[in-house]
Amino acid sequence: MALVELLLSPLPSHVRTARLVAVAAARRAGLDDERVDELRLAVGEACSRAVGLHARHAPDVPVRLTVADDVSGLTLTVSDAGPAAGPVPDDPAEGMLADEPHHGLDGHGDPDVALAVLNGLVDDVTVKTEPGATVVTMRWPLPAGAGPRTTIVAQR
Amino acid sequence: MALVELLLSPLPSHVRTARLVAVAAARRAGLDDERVDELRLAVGEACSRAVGLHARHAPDVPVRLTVADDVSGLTLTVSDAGPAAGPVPDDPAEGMLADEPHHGLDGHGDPDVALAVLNGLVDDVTVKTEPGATVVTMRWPLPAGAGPRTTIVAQR
Amino acid sequence: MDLSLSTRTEGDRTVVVVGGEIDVYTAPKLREQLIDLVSSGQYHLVVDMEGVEFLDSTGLGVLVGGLKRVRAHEGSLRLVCTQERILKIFRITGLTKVFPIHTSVEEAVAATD
Amino acid sequence: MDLSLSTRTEGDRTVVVVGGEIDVYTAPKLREQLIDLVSSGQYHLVVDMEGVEFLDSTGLGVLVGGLKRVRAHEGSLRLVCTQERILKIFRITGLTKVFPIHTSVEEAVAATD
Ligand SMILES: Nc1ncnc2c1ncn2[C@@H]1O[C@H](COP(=O)(O)OP(=O)(O)O)[C@@H](O)[C@H]1O
Ligand SMILES: Nc1ncnc2c1ncn2[C@@H]1O[C@H](COP(=O)(O)OP(=O)(O)O)[C@@H](O)[C@H]1O
Repeated sequence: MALVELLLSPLPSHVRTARLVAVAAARRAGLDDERVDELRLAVGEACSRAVGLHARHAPDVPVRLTVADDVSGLTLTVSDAGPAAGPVPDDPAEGMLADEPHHGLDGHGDPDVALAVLNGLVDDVTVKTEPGATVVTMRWPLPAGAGPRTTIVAQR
Repeated sequence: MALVELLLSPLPSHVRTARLVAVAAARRAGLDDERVDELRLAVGEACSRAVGLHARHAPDVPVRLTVADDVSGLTLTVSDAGPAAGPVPDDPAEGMLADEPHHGLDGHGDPDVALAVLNGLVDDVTVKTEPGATVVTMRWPLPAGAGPRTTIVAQR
Repeated sequence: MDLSLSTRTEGDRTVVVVGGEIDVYTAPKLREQLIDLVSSGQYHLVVDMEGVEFLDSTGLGVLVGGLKRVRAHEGSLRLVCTQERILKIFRITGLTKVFPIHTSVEEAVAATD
Repeated sequence: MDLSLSTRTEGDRTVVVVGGEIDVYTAPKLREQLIDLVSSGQYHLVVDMEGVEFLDSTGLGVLVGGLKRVRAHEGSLRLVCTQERILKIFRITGLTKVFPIHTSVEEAVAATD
């Protein structure tokens, strides 16, 4: 099983690095372009959420992303050490409108809205919470025969 | 200090992921394009070398890349758990020509040639070897005032 | 891809053209821009998102923040967006009910509802 | 960027046009290609590297392997490369002394030294 593990100090720019890594691994594994777009956003949400929580609550602890692929599919996990995730809001819009105007002024978004986007976006996502820790696991099936692309054109 | 740590199971495709991560971090840190090209190749050499050694000697142990930047510059390390690096060959070409024809047939290159390229390419590179482990450390100074690029054009 | 921002005035509306990626890394710049506009008395904003390549929930939060600010001055914040990928995120979060979303800047500038 | 390979015959030479990235991930494909050519009796090879965007030491190793194979049959392996970035890697490793490096396919095909 091919495994990539990325540990990131909680900085916004590192969310981009996480997206890059996940997208590269997904392309390599043969995920189709539409799913890759979905994955890019989903990984971004999971990592922005985790980075925001660490920046506020555990600035010295890295956020952890793993990407693993086997024949059955691609599995990504994002683990944080922030306060456990609350329930996914039913109506994120309402919550966002009700927030204090200074909300999110530290540059980080609302972790619950990120979870709501994740849930709405990804078919196979689980959020496992323990006190002071959350692991988001996302899975995408791979098309049969998917694999690295190499173009070989031989004209003898 | 911004830190990214990447743990990779020893697969050739992961060398690409490592290059992607290092290049993204270097661009973000403001390294100029010519140096970014140098860094892309250098990180590739260090990681190909480490991945090849792990694939042969420690397939279950991940290769470790770290990228850190502070005001003074960008520091990358690649750590492997293979046999300690030998001295950098004086004339890599000679060694390559002398190799058995089946050499490198496992798809991995010659770790010593990778080191020779690294040494010829990067001004500030150190290779620290212990029995069964090697850490390659590369540093690039950052241009004064370097930083993330964001374009703001306001025409009121 | 970084964020690009430019603003222009059309009648009583201020059009903010956004391009590139609005994510946790670039959203603060967009927030600043919206705050600056409101501070300088521009309360009727049209945000043209046609050049946006990526938008995450942090970006949504900044847009909602802008909406709350202009509303405090009886203003408006209209979006221009026809990209399905981006619209999907507004739908998932229920924000299609909150923002007027138009298919062109002309339409948004002309709108009065 | 992936590797692209195409081959054509020019007189007694076989021209291999390589594009994209030759690294530890794609080098095996190039090795296969070179082995196939030699197995099928083509011993005078011209490798056109003008479309190569990235080359690492694994790629160098594959080219040297190809050279050794054609030499075993009194053949030749010539490179076409004018890109400074790529030439630098040949210089660092001393391989400029080992490979004839030409500035165009025509020159390489015509060369007999
Ligand atoms: N991890 C990152 N952190 C911050 N900025 C990044 C990151 N990755 C990319 N960027 C920024 O986004 C820009 C575009 O990135 P990318 O599409 O990877 O490269 P390019 O289009 O220059 O080949 C880069 O120039 C860089 O400034
Ligand atoms: N980590 C990786 N492992 C394997 N292949 C990769 C990796 N990263 C990129 N690639 C391959 O290289 C191609 C080009 O990559 P890249 O330049 O990042 O993307 P694009 O040009 O499609 O925006 C991808 O389509 C993918 O097949």
